[in-house]
Formats: sequence, C-alpha cells, structure tokens
Amino acid sequence: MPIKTEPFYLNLGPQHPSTHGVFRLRVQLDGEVIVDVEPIIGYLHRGIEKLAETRTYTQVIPLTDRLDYVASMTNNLAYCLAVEKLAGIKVPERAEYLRIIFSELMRLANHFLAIGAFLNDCGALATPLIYMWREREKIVDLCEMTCGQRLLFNYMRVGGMSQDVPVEFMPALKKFVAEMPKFIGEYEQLIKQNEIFLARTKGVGILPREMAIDIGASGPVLRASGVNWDIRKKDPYSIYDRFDFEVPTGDVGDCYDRFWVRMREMRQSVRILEQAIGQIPAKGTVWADVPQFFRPPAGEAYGHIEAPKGNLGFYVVGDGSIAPYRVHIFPPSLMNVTALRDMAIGWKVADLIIIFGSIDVVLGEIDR
Amino acid sequence: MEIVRPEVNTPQEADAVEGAYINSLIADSTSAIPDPDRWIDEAVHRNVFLTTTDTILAWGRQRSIFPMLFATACCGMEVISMSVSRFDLSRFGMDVVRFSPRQADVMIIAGTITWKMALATRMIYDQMAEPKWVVAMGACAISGGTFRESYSVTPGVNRIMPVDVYIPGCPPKPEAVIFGINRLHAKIIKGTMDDPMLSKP
Amino acid sequence: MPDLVFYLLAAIALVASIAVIMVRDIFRAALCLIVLFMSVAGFFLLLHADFLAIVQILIYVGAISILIIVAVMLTRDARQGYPLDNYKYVAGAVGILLLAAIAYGILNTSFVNFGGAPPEQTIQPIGQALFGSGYVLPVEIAAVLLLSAILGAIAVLRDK
Amino acid sequence: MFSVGLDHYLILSAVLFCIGLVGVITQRNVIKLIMCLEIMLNAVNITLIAFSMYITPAALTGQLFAIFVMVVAAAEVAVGIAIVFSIYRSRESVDMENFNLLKW
Amino acid sequence: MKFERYGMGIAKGMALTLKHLFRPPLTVQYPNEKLVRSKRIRGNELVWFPDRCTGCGTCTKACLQGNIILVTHHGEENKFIVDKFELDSGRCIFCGLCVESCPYDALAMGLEYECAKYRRGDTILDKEKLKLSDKHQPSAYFRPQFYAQLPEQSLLIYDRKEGGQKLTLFPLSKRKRGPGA
Amino acid sequence: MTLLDQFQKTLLASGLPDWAAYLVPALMGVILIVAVSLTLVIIFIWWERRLLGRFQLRLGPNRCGPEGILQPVATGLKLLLKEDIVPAKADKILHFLAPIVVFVPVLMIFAVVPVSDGAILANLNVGIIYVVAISSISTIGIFMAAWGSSNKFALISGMRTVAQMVSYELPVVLSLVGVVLVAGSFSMLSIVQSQSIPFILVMPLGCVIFFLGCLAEMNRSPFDLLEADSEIVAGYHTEYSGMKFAMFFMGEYGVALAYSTVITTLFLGGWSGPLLPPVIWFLIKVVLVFSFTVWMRATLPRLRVDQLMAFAWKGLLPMAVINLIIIAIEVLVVPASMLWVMVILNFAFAAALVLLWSRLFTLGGGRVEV
Amino acid sequence: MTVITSGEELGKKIAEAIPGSVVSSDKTSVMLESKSLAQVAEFLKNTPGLDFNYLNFATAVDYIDYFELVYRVLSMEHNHSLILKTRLYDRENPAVPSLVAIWRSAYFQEREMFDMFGIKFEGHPDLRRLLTWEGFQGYPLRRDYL
Repeated sequence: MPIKTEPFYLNLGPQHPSTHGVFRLRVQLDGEVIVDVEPIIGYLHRGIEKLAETRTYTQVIPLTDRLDYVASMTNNLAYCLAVEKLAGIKVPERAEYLRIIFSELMRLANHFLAIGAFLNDCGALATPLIYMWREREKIVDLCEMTCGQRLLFNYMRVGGMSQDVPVEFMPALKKFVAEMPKFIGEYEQLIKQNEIFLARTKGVGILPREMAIDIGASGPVLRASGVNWDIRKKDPYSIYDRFDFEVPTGDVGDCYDRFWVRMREMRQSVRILEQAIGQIPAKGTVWADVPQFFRPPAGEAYGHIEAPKGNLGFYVVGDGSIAPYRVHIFPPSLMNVTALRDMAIGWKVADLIIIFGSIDVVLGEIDR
Repeated sequence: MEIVRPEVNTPQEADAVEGAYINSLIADSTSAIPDPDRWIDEAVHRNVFLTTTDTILAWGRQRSIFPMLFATACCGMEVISMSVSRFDLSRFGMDVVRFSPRQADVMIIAGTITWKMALATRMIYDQMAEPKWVVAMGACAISGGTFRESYSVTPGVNRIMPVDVYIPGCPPKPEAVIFGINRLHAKIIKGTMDDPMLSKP
Repeated sequence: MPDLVFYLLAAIALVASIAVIMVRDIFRAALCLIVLFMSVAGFFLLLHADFLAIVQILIYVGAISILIIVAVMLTRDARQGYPLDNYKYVAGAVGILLLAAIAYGILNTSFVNFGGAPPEQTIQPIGQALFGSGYVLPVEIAAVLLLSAILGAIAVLRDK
Repeated sequence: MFSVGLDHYLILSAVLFCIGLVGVITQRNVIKLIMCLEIMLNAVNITLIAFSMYITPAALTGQLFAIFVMVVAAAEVAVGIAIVFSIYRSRESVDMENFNLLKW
Repeated sequence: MKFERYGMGIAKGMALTLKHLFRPPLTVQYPNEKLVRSKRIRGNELVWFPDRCTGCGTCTKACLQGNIILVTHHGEENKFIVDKFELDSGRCIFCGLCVESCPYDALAMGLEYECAKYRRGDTILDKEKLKLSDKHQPSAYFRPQFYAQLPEQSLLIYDRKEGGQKLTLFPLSKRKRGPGA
Repeated sequence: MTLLDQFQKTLLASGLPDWAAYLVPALMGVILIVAVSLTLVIIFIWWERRLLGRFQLRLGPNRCGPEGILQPVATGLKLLLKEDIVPAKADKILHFLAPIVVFVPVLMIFAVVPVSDGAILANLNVGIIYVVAISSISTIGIFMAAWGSSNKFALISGMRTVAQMVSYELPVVLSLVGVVLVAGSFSMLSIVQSQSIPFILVMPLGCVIFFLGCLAEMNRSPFDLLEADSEIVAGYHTEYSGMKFAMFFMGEYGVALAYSTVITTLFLGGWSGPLLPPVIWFLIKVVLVFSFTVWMRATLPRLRVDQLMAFAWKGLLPMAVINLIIIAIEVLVVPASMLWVMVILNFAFAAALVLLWSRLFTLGGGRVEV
Repeated sequence: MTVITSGEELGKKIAEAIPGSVVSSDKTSVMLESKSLAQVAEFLKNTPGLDFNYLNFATAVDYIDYFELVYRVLSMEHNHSLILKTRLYDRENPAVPSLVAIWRSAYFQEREMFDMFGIKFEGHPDLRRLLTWEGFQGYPLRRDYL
C-alpha cells in the first residue's frame, strides 16, 4: 500500500544503543523502509597512525592495543609480524605457540562479543550477551593472569612475548578448552533453532559473493558469502601451518550465515587450542632479546593476519631510526561496512540494526 | 555553548554546519572547567527542604541512578563487564540503562572523546535533566590519555563539561568503576567531600 | 446525582464537539472527538445501556478514532487544516434554524412512556433480539456491509 | 424543570447534530469532515437510546438500532478514509476543493 | 517466519534459560566481597622505591606519552638526587613499559585499583604520594620476586572447591555497610 | 453484589444526601484501586528485575531495603523530583496529557478483576468487553506521546503502536468470545465461578492466542517493538523525563500486571484453589503468569514490524476464528456437565491447527512486504 | 601460501600491454606512472591468469619530496599478490585517477587518503572528509602537519 509519504532523515548515532560505539548512520526512510544509508565515521578518530610516527617501535604496541579493543592481542601480533619482517627477527618456538594460543583465545573472545551483541541487536534482552560474556570473562581472567590487565594487554613484543605465562596458566587453559564445546552446544540450543531468530536473520542483508570480493570484505563476512578465504590457510603466518583445522563457510551470505560461520569458527578455535596445548614446548625463552630502542633497517614491510574480524594488515615503513616512518593500519571492519548500503536498502530500520550487528565492527579499528 | 540548529536541507549542509560547530567548540574549550566540588551544597541552598526530606530525597537519588552509557571506545567493554553478571551493576539499582538522555542521571563517559564526538557529547549532556552527574572513566576521558597529543582528541572531558568523579585506569577494572560509582553515591548522599569515611588513602 | 452527571457530561460533549470544528490543529481535533465519544458513552451509561456504552468505547475510541489518527498521521502536510470558508455564516444560520425547528418539535410533543422497567442487564435481551426474532436479516446484512466495506477499502487503496 | 428527562437528551442530541452539520458544511479538510459526520451519528445514537430508555424501556429497540448505526459508522469511516488516502496519493492534498473529480 | 518445528526451537531456548535460573549466580558483591586479582595485576598506581632509584631516567624515556616527570640534581659521590618524580595517573595507561625498563627494580606496578577521585588534581601522583607507596605491596608484574607473596587469583573457570570464584546459590543481601552500600 | 454496593446501600439508607452516597463509595473505590494496584505494580517491578537477574546469572537489585524491595520506591522518589523537560518543538498540551491517558486506563482495568468471591469493585455484567475497551484507550495515550514530543524515534514508535494494537485487538477479542461461550456470561465473577476445569485446559489454543495477543498489547517481549531500545532508543517516551516518564514506566508494568490478572481470571480459574485462601491463590497465579512473561522476555529476540503484523493477521486471527467455531459447535453438542470431553477434543484440535499452520503458512519472511 | 608475484616479470607484461605506464619494477612491487594507474588496474583485474580481483589495501606515504601511493592487490583464485606503487610529485594539488570503479574496496580508503594527505582522486563518486570533520584545517598525516 504505497501511500505517498515524504521521505525523512533519521540519524542513528553517533550515540545510539546499537551502533557498537560511536558510529553514525544517516538513514533516509520511507515509512520504515530504508531508502538510503550513509555511514558517517570518524567519531573515534584518534590519529593512531600519526602518533605512531612519534613513538618507538616498542611504544607503538600499546597504541595498537586500542585499535580492535575487543581482541586487542591480535593487533599486537599483526604489528609485531610486520616489524619482525622489517627487521628480520626470528621468534622463539614457545613464543610462537603462545601467540597462537592467545590469538585463538582472542578470536573466541571476539566472537563471544560479536554473537552476543548481534543477538542483543535482534532484541533478546541481554541474556545471550550475558551468557557469552560469562565465557569471555574466563578468557579475560586467563589474560589478566598472564599480563595483569583485563582488556588492553600490551603483552606481545617485537620478537616474542614480554614475559612467560605463569605456572597456573596451562591447567586453567586446559580446563577452559575442555569446557568450551559443551558451552557452544548449549548456546546453539539457546538460539540456533529459535524461529523468531531465524525469521529475523535468514535471507536478511544478503551480501553476494562477487560484491563481497569487490568491496574487499574479509573474515567471517567474506566467508559467510561463500568465499573460502582464510589467511591462516592461504598465507600461513606464525606457525598456523602446523595445525589441523577447517575453514567454515556459508552459502548465502545473509545475517544468519555470518552468525553461523562465527559459531563454527569458535569450534575450530577450540580445536586449534587443543592442538597447541599438546604441542607447546614446556620450557624455553619467549623473547628474542630485542633491545628496547632497536633500529630496524630502512625499508617497508607488510604483515597481515586473520584477525577475528578479518584481514588485519600493518604496513610499516622504517627509515632506520628508532621510530617508524609510517605505520598504516588496514582494518577489516572498514572494508566490511562498505557494502552496508547495498545490504540494507529495501529493508527496515530493525533489519539495518541487525545487518550492522552481523558485520561485527569495532569503531576503534575503523576510525583508528 | 548554545547550539542553534539552522534549517538544513541536504546532508552536505548538515555536515558543514556540524563542522563549524566543532571548530567553534574547539575554540571555546581551551581551559578546563573547574570540578564541581560544592555542587551539592549549592543545590541544598537553592531549594530549602527539611533535613529529613532532603535525606530521603538523597536516598532515592543515590539508590536508583539510571546510567547513560556513553561508551565510545575501549572502556565501553569494561562497562559491559561491569553491568553483566559478574559484577552486576543492577545491585545498586542501576539496571535500568536508559539510552535516552532525558531519563538518565549519570553519564558514564567511557572512552576517548574526539573533537568530532565532543559536540554530540556536549549536546547529550545538555539534554540530560537535572540533577545530573558525569563520571569520567579511564585515562582518555580524564585527560585524553595516550592520545592527548593527537590533533583530534579532546584533552580531557572536563574541557567541555564538569566532571564529578574521575576513575583512572586504562581501562579501569570493573571494581574500580563500581568504587567510583560508590564515591558518586557518597557525593550524592553526603553532599560534601570532607567525610572521614571517604578519605581513603 | 444522575442529573449533575448529565449536565457535566453535556457540557463536556458540547465543548468537545465545538472544539472539533473550531480547533485548527487536526490532531487535537481528533483528540477532542475522542473526548466527545467518551462523554457519549457516559450518556449511554446514564441511560442504563451499559453494553452499548462499552461498545461505544470499543468501536469509536478503540477503532474509529485510531483510524482517523492514522489518516491524520499519513497526510502530514495537511496537518494544519484549512480556514473555515465563506459558508460559515450560512452554515451557522442553517444550523440554528434547524436546531430551533427540532427544539420546537420536541418541546411541543408529549412523549408517552409505554411502561415497563428497564431490564437489569441488557446483554442477553439484546442478543436474543438480534439473533432470535426479527433482526437476523439486518444482522446478516450488517455483516455483508462490513465485509463489503473492508473489500471496498482494500480495493480503493490497492496498487493500480 | 432541571430533573433530566427525555427532552434534555433530545435537545442535547439536536445541538450536537447541528454542530456536526455546521462542521460538515464549513470544513474543507476531508478528515475533519469525516469527524463531523461522526459527531452527527453519535447525536443520532443518543436520541435512539434515549427514546429506547424513556419510551419503550423493556423492548430495547432503540439500542438495537444504535448498534446498527455503529456498524454503519465503522463501515463509513473505513471506506471514507480509504478514499481520502486514495485521493491524497494522487493529489497530495486533503482539501475538499480538490475532491471535485468523480474519477481519480 | 515459518514455524517449521512448531515452536520447538523457542521451547528449547526457553528450557535453557530455565536451566540457568537454577544455576548459582556469578555475581561478586563488590564492596562487600572482593575478587582476588591476578598476581601480575597492573593496578592504577605505581610503587616507587626511592632508595633504589638512581634517577637514571630510563622510565621517562620508556614512557610512550612522556607522562613521567623526573627532575634530578647532582649529589655527592656522583649520584643523582631526585627532586621531582611525578606522574599523572589520570593520563597513565598502565602499559608497564616503565616498569619493564627500570634497570634497578625501583619501580613496580601497584595492586591498588580503587583510585576514583573527585578532583582532577588528585589524580596526579607526586613524589610525596609515591614515597608512601613503597609501603604498599607491589605487584609481580615484571617483578617475579614478589610472586610468592601474593594470594592466588580467583578464577571464574574454577568453582569454589578448586580455589576459584565463590558461587552461591541464593545469597541474601549484605546488610553490612560498605562505602556507599 | 459487591462490598461497595452494600456500602452504598447502607449510606443511602442512613439518610446521607444523594450525591454523597454516590461519591463516597466511588472515591473509596478509586483510592482502593490506586493504592492496591500501585503497591502491586511496585512489587512486580522489583520482582521482574530480580527474576530477570536470576535468569541472567546475576542478582538484580538487592541493596535497597530487604532484598532490594524498596528499589522501585527509590526510583519513584528520584523520578518525582527530577527535572521535567519539555522539548521546545513539542506540543505542550499533548506532551503533558499523554502520560495520564496512558496511566489511568491501566488502573481502571483493575476495577473489574475479582480477587476472591465477591471481592470485586465493580461487577459489571460486561466485564470482559470493558477490559478490552478500556485498554484500547491507552493506545491513544501512547500515540499522543509519540506525536506530541516531535521526535523521529517517537514517531516511528507511534506508527508501530497503532498498527500493533489494532491488529492484536482482533485475535484477543475472538479468543475471549470462546470463553464467553463456554461460561455463558460476560461477567468476570461468573466466568470464574463456571470454571470447574480451568479454561486453559478447556481451550488451550484460545488461551495461547489470548496470551500472545496480550503480550503484544502490553508491549512485552517478543512484541516489544514500541520501545525496542536497540532500534528506536526509547520509543514513544524518548523525550520524557521525571514524573511523566515514571508514569509511563509504571503504566507499562501496570498493564502487564493487569493483563496477568485478566489471564488468571479468564483461563486459570481465578481465585479458586484448594486449601489456601482465595486471595493467595489468586496472587500465586498472577505471579506465575507474570513470571512467564519475564521468562519469555529473558529468552526471546524481538520480531520485526511486518512479521509482527503478519503473525497477527495470518497466524493468530484465522486460528482464533477456527477455534471460535469449534468451541461454538462443542458448546452446542457437548452437555455442560461434560467439560472434560471438550478438554480432550480441544487439545486434539489445537495440536492439529498448530501443525497445519506451521506447515502451510509463511509469516512475513523474506523481503519487506507491506 | 600467498605467492608474491615477481614485480619484474609482471612489470614487463604491463609495459607491453600499456606502454609507458611502468616506471620501474623490483622483486615485489611495480612502480607505475600515476596517470596510467586506472588502466593498469583494469588490466590487472581483467587479464586471465592474473585476475587480481581483490584490493587488499591502499595507502600513501609522505616522503616530503613526493607522495608514494601503495596498493596491494591480490588474486583469490591464484592466491598471488602484487604491490603497485606510484609517486605524486605535486605537493600543492596532488591528483591521481580513482580506482573505485575497478575495486570498490578503494571507496573508503581513497576518501581516507584524501582526508589525511589531501590527495585528490579523480572520478571518486563522493570525495569528502572521512575521519575528520568538515572544516578541518590541514592534512594530518603529512609530515609537515603538526
């Protein structure tokens, strides 16, 4: 019944309950149907790239923590990989395993939040988020045990890790990994077959395969569209080639697929963690003794990893001094929101919210 | 700062207007607004109540603060940690999280406030109904933190609005935030800072 | 007591109905109309027609006025309404003349009470009258009317 | 004189009816016109029920008629507003002056 | 939406939440009961040992934001005497780089995290405040010598029997009056 | 014959003036309703917050009074003295009136709910329709708030209100007619008295439809689109603060409580139950119904607008009609003393209908359809 | 393992297809003439056997004398990557053809480069400030911005 109504603009954000931070969507509506969406970002632009030019290579690591603060250790890893590539530093064996363990823990932590917040956007009053957060707290506990902070860890260093894990860490991690599959099963019981959830997510916000590649999407968003692309498999960094795991993909590319890819990725992460616990050398140094004010040679290096949200890259240009000449951060979230407009047009406001939630962005990374 | 919204027709005009406001906000806020130490005292003088009424009122206010979660960045995660099951802010009657500034009492500024965001922050603060409080959580909100030198970050949220409680940390632990909120409770109910119970080392 | 209530309700009804035609803001006019409906329901209660009073609220307040409000909402630019046009003196005269005629008629007629007490509860007699004797055909016709109204509304608004 | 009887109700409903009539004549906004029609129908309902109460209290005939009036009113509003929408869609106006075509 | 499973999915989810209703809540009633934090906790203060500090200034160089202000003058025996040692805890991000870099173990992270202040000026830790701080128990972050003195962290993964976080089924309110309780 | 009627009789007999005999019992009734229902609402707000906390593995408010029961009181006190902001562009009168229009009908519902035998304020013989009619008034209040505050989020919420309320009125009324048919009366008292078997067993499908319709009318999850805070911030009361917001807040819970009592009365046998006094039974049942809504709120995601409408029009309405026809036939065929036959028959019919609908009908999936 | 395509070989290929476009090439990267950027991108994307269908990242570095634009492109089918570079010597008004029409992932990145370096991308559909606000003075990531 297309009664002629005047289209009107609605500002979602920058402070809105479900924009996951300070994101602003200028939505043009016809009734409740979306005619146009324009994402406006920059409300958290902190100039990290500029600040990194004035700090030494080690001092940039705390800054990278604040990019994707949901899974902050993965940022450290990407940056360290880039600098290690630039300086040609070899990382000790035990440190490599610890990196794998922590980046998989971070992936779990990120997906806990992503799925929980996504369901929160669907309107389930915080309960799925809270169950997820309980598990996330366990990971946070493990990280706090290791490095004393709950969120921004500043744990990895160029050439390894800042310190070894304490003795209590491994038993606790083993218990966590053993409990995890049961929890994921429970969670699937909670939401996977829920008819309302299916009705809200299936077929909503489809990102076709070609468009996903064209916009440079990565991570679960790309894989949900049916592209089997995981840097851990396709361009293995660190020691990911030693582990046996699968890359889950979706087939349609709707919100449900993105949710479901994340759920399955969590199981794979648990698998990797199990293998890593089995293989990690019991003793050994964790840090290739890199001086605090070291000078990598002039040149450029690109290090990228499969962060929980996608392809996180660091492009580091060195000029031979103690500070990097230029650090460029390539955030996955920024690419993933490019197609938000195409995904949302024709849907309703409520759908826009869950489409945005299913992309799982973090604004610290988009705005830098 | 008075914000008058001129009529704008296109998104581009709206952006230009917003940019102009941001620039004038930067020009206006060069020095810190003094901390509202005596705020409660003044309020008491303004409306003369009987002491008991006043106590009951303060009790009501202190027991049911509706927070406005202004989670912009990293600290927002710890705000969530604090409100969900492990630390459960709702024990203090703060579970009714209002996203509309009209209904909120305390604005927990969790995260970096950039100049672009500062305008919105200030507007939301102006929209809140009296009595209202502001909690600056984390280094970024207190002073700009590690991004203080940056060209786009507000060096401390007390440049744009008065702050009642500062919670240092990057990010502060959930307990630290709850401690800060308890101090806010004390501020509300005592109306003074010279309380020996609060002079904790 | 019922007399007091009557005068009160009558005042409300008159003020509300005059407000409906005088208020420029059409949304407020719709709200005044709701007040009128409620006061009419009050008259029904005074006249021992409690079933009809409730039905009045249900249909007029719950359905018709909401329909009108939706119409107001969806025709937003027309919200302010238009000034009364030149007919207003003519209309006033016609209204007053008609009112005088009716009042003359009413005051000069003596109505006969055919006796009998009003029934204690009205639902059962109404139901029996509607479906039991004599009124079955009108009820069916009313049903057909409603159906055709729905279909007509849909037909008018359908995409062409 | 002041104890309420049938006359009072009849006069009241006559006044309401006339107000509605004046409204119907003067209004140019179609939605308001429909509202005025509703006022007139309500006035009629009051009359019907007052007669029912004061003339034939036992028979309830007036109440039955009031029910039918309500049915008609509901149908009329539904169709009327549908027509208003339909015209508004093509003409972007709810002014009576624009409702002078038999086809839209 | 299509109820292919006749609402069984909804029923399953509701069964799970019902199961959670009878699980003990995780809540730590903070002002009354406190979690034991990690041994390597980076609390919101620094612990400074003035007797071990030589005033070399490595920490000021390591600090990524220039937050540590250190002013020294030459004393006897060619030693530095610290005139001013000050940092703004409202600006510090507690990354721990200064502690890592200190060659004389004169700095350590503190355990204290309840540092909320009413005034902006109170967040600045000057020499006087920091001098008192060596009475505090420092954390074991990069200072493994303190590791044994600290209590075990209470983890959520373990339940109470295994030394983890306390879970109680139907806890009653704490009537005890904590600050602001 | 209710207590107030008797009181009025005695007053009339004692020679008080006419108007006083009318006014005094009426005022007493009003005061009684306001006091009791507000107290209940306050307790139920606390109960929901605690229960929701327990579903989410946390405690909920427990610091204010014993087990935090004074929490809503503190909230009310605070809101009472909070600054009242009226936006500059708002329609002042509507903005002021809206909370009252929302709040008062909620209180009026309580007047016809029997707490135990004879303990009812007004034993209307149109009790059920009264409930439906009165509750439709608060829709207008919500719409006034949405329109009056000239806020875009509120306006969207207002549009949703109208659609949702109007759509769900129909299945609610149709499932009520089933109850009326079996009980043979509109009066709440006689409906309770006729429930030798609770009607939830006699007409399970009708009960489910009525319950879902009620959820939609009282804006509880999963139909809480009016104030879907992840989408439209706070819905129609985005611009409200202070006491007006408190009235919306209380009205929201009040309507939830009112519908819980209505469901208890109509389908769960009201006050009847063995051993315990009737009032206790009544309260137990109300708490159960209310807790069930809290349980749903803790679990379920929210529907989308078009799905919500499709669920009403394509799902609930036809099922309600079929259910009504089945019950009408059964009332004619089955003798009144053999209600258990209807129990068996209706369970079979309900299962068949649910199976049929879940197989055959897609409710508003896929692209937006208007 | 993503194969890093030899820039020298590919540089030859590009130079054959689009003469005068390649300035120089080394092991990992190809330095292009800034004007021919769009043509080369088109060639890289659509030539069978190369199929660089995925623009990984695009950024600029300010070397004070010139801006260097760096593009890393990737082929998902063949799993090989290449770094394209180009230099802009005009400091006042640097301009380069936009690649949005070829790889949409350049959309936000080019807006960001415009915002941060002041590089104009000709043919970009909506070239406005992205991270900073309208009316911001200067281009922050230039080395001379303080």
